[in-house]
Amino acid sequence: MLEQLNEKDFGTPRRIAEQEVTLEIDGMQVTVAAGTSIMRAAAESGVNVPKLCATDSLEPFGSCRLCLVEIEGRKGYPASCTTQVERGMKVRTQTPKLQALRKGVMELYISDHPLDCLTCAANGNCELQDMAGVTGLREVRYGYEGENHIHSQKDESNPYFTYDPSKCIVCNRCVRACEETQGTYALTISGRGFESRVSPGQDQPFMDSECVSCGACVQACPTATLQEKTVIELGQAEHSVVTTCAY
Amino acid sequence: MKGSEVVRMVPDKNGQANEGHSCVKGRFAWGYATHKDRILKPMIRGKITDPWKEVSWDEALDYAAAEFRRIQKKYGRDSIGGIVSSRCTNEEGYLVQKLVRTAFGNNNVDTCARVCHSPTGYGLKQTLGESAGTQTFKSVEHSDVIMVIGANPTDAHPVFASRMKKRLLNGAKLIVIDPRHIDLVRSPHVRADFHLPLKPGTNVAMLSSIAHVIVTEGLLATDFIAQRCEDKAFQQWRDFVALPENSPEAMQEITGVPAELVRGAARLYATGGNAAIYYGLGVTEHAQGSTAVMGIANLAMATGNIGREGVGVNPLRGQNNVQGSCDIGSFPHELPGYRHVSDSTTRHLFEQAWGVEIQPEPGLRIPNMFDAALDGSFMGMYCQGEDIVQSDPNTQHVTAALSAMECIVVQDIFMNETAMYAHVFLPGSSFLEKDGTFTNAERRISRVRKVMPPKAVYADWEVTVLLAQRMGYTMDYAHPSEIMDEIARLTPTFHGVSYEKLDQLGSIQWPCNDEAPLGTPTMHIDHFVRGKGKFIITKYVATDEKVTRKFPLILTTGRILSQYNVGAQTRRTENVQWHQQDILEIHPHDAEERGIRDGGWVGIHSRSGETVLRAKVSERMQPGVVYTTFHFPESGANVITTENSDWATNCPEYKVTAVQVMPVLESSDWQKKYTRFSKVQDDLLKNAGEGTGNKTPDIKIKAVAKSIA
Amino acid sequence: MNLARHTESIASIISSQQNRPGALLPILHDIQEALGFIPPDSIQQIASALNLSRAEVHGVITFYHHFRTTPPARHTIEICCAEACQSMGAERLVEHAKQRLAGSKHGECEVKPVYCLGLCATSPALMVGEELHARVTPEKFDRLIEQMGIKT
Amino acid sequence: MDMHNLIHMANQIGSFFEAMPEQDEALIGIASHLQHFWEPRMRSQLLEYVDAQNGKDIDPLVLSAIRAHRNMLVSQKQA
Amino acid sequence: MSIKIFVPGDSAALALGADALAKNILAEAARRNMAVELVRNGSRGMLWLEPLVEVQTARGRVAFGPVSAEDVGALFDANFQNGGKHALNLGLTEELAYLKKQERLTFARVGITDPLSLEDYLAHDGFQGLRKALTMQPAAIVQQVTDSGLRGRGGAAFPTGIKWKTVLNTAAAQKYIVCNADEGDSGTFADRMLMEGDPFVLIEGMTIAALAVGATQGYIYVRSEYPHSITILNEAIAAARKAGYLGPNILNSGNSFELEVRKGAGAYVCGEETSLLESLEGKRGIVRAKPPLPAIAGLFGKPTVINNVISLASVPIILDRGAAFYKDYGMGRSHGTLPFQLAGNIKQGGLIEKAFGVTLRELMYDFGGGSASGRPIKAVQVGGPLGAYLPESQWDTPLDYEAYTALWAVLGHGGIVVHDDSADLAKLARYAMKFCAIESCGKCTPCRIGATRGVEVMDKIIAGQDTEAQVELLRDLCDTMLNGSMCAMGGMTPYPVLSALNHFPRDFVKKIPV
Repeated sequence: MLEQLNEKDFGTPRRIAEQEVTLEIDGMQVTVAAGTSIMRAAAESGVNVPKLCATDSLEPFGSCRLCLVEIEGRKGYPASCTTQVERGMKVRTQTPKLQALRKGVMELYISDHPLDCLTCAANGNCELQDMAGVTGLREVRYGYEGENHIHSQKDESNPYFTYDPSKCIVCNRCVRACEETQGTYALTISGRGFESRVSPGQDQPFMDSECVSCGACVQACPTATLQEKTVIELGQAEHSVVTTCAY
Repeated sequence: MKGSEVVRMVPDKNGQANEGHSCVKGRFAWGYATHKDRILKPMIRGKITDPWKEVSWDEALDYAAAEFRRIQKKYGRDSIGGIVSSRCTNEEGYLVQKLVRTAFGNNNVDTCARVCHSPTGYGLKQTLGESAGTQTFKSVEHSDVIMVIGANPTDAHPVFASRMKKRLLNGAKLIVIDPRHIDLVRSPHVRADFHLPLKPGTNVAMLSSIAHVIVTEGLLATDFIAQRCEDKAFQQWRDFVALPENSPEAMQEITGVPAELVRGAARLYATGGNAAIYYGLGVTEHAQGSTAVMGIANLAMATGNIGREGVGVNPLRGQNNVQGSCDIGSFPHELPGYRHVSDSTTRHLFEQAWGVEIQPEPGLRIPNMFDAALDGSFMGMYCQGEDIVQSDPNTQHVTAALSAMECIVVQDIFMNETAMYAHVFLPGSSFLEKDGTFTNAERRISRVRKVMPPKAVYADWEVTVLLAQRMGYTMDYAHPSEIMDEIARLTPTFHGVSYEKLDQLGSIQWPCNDEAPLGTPTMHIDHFVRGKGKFIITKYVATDEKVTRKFPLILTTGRILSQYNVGAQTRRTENVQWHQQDILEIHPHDAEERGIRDGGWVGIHSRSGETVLRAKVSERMQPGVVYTTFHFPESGANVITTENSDWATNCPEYKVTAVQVMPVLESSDWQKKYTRFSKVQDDLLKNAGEGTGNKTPDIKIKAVAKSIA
Repeated sequence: MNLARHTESIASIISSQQNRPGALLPILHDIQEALGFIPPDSIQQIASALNLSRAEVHGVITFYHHFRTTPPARHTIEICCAEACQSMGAERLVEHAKQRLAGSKHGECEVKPVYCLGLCATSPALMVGEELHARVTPEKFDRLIEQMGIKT
Repeated sequence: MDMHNLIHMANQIGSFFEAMPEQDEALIGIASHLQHFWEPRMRSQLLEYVDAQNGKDIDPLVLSAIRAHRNMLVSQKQA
Repeated sequence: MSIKIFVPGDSAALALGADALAKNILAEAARRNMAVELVRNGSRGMLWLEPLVEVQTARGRVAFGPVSAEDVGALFDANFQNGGKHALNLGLTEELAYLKKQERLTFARVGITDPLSLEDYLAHDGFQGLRKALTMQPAAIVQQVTDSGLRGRGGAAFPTGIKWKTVLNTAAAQKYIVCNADEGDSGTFADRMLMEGDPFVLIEGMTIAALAVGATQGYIYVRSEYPHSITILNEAIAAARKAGYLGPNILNSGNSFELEVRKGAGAYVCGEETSLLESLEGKRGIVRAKPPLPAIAGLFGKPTVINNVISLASVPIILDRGAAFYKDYGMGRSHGTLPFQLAGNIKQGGLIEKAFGVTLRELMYDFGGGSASGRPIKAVQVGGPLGAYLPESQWDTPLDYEAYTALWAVLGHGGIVVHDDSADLAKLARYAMKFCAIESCGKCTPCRIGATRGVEVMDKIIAGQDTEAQVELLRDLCDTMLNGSMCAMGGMTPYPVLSALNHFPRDFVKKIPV
């Protein structure tokens, strides 16, 4: 029973409820448990809404703004990760307007990201790269001379993984994984606005923080910001085997 | 994976035990599997002062078999035995016990679960009828009250600890019964509602006083008890715990915990909704380990907290496959499925399947093996994956016993401490190199899948098969799945288990059979496995290990997050960056009194021995109690621990040793001897030469009678 | 003030506040009020008291512009730079202030922008400590720093 | 085997069963525990000791159990 | 009989030397052996006249202003204490056109009473609303508020009654009333003036809200830039509690309500209600995703009424005089009054409480008297830093929520910042982006990165670099921010930027092809 290398990510955690809700997503009738997000409902019926900050192991956060959708009768463009399904809702996940918004967001992301995909350890296994592709981003009109984090210092203190703030997209997945999955609260965002950056402890190296090196943050990171040293050294895996931990 | 090279290890989102989470060990500390210290060639030597000789597999196995036969001929059939580690797979454990019961012809087989959770097996079997935890890990999501006794999940069971914390953050109440101020007592966003910092060795007193409150304050689940439990036993138990001597007030002096705290915790446990108990080695590794386990089961029955989600009695196990190694019959008194060897029906079933006669009386338990070795009646041992020298108590006693034996066969991936006393070394295979299954604390059987070929040619199970063959007993398996098929065929609780089904379902919680084809997440739902639940009277008996003027402190031992058990694996990874040595934690008051400073060397001595460690002055400790871990052989934590053990199972009393601690300037005599001995053994290993082909090496058959240490 | 005294006064602030729900901000305010800043060394102490991690406390401190982890200058002048004050020459005032204070010794006076003091109909405005000044002209500013005893 | 240790272990067992309200139950409990968990050579040695030393240092309850249920403790090989 | 002299204790007056003035008056009176009762009242809101001194005369209160400390001797010489003639004598306060033309409901007492005198408050109809509320069922209170048509005065204009009803209908062991006093919009000071000039009305409004929804704990979250408001509120709460208007047994009704002031720490975004709740909980002031609504899971996860100062302070009069009385003011769906705040480059800046429907032109000219500089007014930003810049063509539109929405503008919290013709709207647009960059909480991408890029794009536009493409990029960016941001911080920054661009294109470079 060999699993796929990358398991399907439904974006938000599964909800268990007796009540079921039927709604329409891109013209399809979809029935899911009450409390399910639009994103997950779509994913379960095979519609993948673009996303970066959402992952099904963590509660929705709503920060990346790639998963915006249109809901008939509702103003604006709600995030499909933080919006729950409602009976009879009519959702569109793919419209020219949404496409333009997502592309606009990606353009902003990439304007503050190193352009080293080909030499990056995450190459081929990077959600940011995937989303650039999905949104059809070809060009960053802001240029790369503006404010950025390219020269941020890399933290290699942890023996198993590196933290490269220059690649951080501030999706908070690592911070949330440390809180929700591991329960250690070793990570935070330091500063605010454009200065926001993931901080172990008090802007310290990982090894000086409260981190217990469980790897949940590395697992949650959609880019190469938090990356196993073995992957940097050996490259991305080619196949996978499911086994059982020997500890 | 990249070819047969591991690139990274990630927790499986669909893993039903961990649900996509891992700890630093599982996630990152797998480099030991390809560490340069791995020994990949079989080796033999005549006595332990001889250099090792690298030989062929054939030669090594022939030699081991011949030695075992020789010993049996000389000292009798019962003079040899086997020990299998709980780190090995179910299939490997099964084969080792089968080897002992068939080829060796006796019941002298034991597992390292002996020294950690054997009291769980005994205690739960007596009360509930099954030697296993009652719940699935997921069940904690439904708990309203969580009682943690003698366990430090954030260090020792971190993945489950995270799930428990998640529930705590969502509002469950927490009771911690532990001598130490462990992280769960207070850490970011977690705070125990009750922390009962009892004195080590007083679990039973504590449990009885909790029971006393429940009984005398009318908090019993009377309907549940009436329907589900043996009435007479209940009444006897009720009358016993209601005695004034069991009241928290009366027990206060023994446990050191204020009665009001105990009453509050008891009320919360009994009335706070779904209440679950999670316990660890802090319960079992005591002279009254089994009694405490029964006391826990009593509490659960008394409050009706058993048989549904969110409640139950949940042992947190010591190693990855402690549950499994017990399930598959590697205890000297039980055949697979916890069936006593005296039960003729079971015996006949296995005799038919195996084609041999099985001895109807229990074999030696690990500590008994040592005693018998020193007695001259136990002279040969096959030890798979277990490092008894480092992990078992009273090291001097253990090494003396090993030194007295004539043939010790160690099968391991590293030259471990036990192997230094061995005559035959058979290279082991890591979990990456073989197929098999592990069973965790929630009775969940999961597949171990081979990702690379065994580095030393054979997987461990194959070596056991080959050894059996040399001993004249044929085992015929093409794949570990066939071993599991045999276990399933012969064990009612495993009837429905197969690799095929494991592949389909991901994992299976036993019992899995016709009645429960998909396994059993929660046990004892409508009735107890033994029919009616049985309350058992648990009288507190103080351990012999008492503080005296000479030994005024109590040492209790445990683990730390980054290291695993004897550390053979984790010490060979970067995990040492978090924990480079074992240290002695001591309360500031005790340190001050002795002039001990943080980071200074301290000598610890008990009636067993003495060692030297660095001190860590810590308010996590209560005054009068010191703590250390046993991850590093040179620390010699078990030089200190005594051979005191659980009355029922001989599980060592690791958690209570009366000691004195004093600042010192140099390492202990034992450590000096150990260093010399290790150096000699290192040299003997470094100088390991090629064997002399088929010629039997010049081996003098002579017991090395003197203990090294 | 030495570290031991810091620790002591921080401890007493924490103990008087820690049982309030959401006590972190009040505690940080009180510490900053007492010491002029929040010493990074005190973060563990605050975190432990509130059952938080150091990271969380650090995250909160760095989020709010008001909090600082280094000792402040002897004087801090906060000049409003929002629109209403801009419409009445706040930018010129800031320029003037910077020029005037360029010669003052290091650590003597810091000029910080602030965004609205609620004195928008009497702009431009500034604040020194908790003292407000409105309709601040360059001349008025000069008189103010003179009164404050700032040598330029 | 170390007799001192065996006596200690036997007495430990005794102290558990001592709390049983009915003595018969305690005696059978002790004997049955020894039968189920002690390897025959341990039991034989204990029995020999009881015979030779008249059960010196052995808890009276344990001694009663051994004496009352001696047949359970005799190794089948010997029997 | 002693002479009663009023010297405002309001921050604006203080910032203009009111304390020194008060001191001088007392000293001068003492020197002249006159018995003087000095009252530190709130501000009347005629801020160009601050410090505005009033004296109680038989005819009524006579106003003098703006008075400086140096004027005191001359005033006494002129017998000002009896309304004597002096260049600064403005006549009877009540007769001043600026005040007379207003419809003061919420601000009825501000500037008149001693803010910290309960007797004074009671003498001016204080706690009448609360007394009525205590006789009513919670649902009836909520109904009154709903019927009054009161909408959130903080900017979002959400009907207050609906919010309250949700909280009332959400069962919970604990509920909260939170007052958003994080007034950070440039050009606004109504909350501050009310808290400093009539704190009891806010306390009363919050207590009524508590009765209406079953809350027992309230918090007033005040920005740290308002230290004086915090002091006054704390004193007022202590006085109210002592007199039994707050505490475990309000006016012996058996109802309990405790109130606490919490201080912000320099974060504009905490004016956004979910950020404010995070901040109150002691966390980073990061915007929360909605749902859940604060009314269902708000502070500490409990149902929470969160309203602006003015909304809550308008409740007592609604309860006292009835929903219909309040609803009669205003126009369309904008009922009641709004305290407009006239600020920036304006001759007569101040607070003007008027029913909805008044126009900008009326406010700026009839009340404000034109620009302070005397130059033509060029652009007016209404609704704070996230509000649109309005050109003259839009100044006659009645100020009403819907009418402004139709203009692609917002009323917000009623702040009006006037700029004369020296203003450069491109620079102001750049500032809008800059402000967003400074104050962004950093959670969502359009705001976190977009605002910084916005400043850079504006810099290029201002520098005349590739203007056409950069303007197109600016519009695209504004679209991303507008439609993609999580909250109003990023979502409304395009209002000032695009309104400036659309209405004042010339400021964005003469070379723009039109």
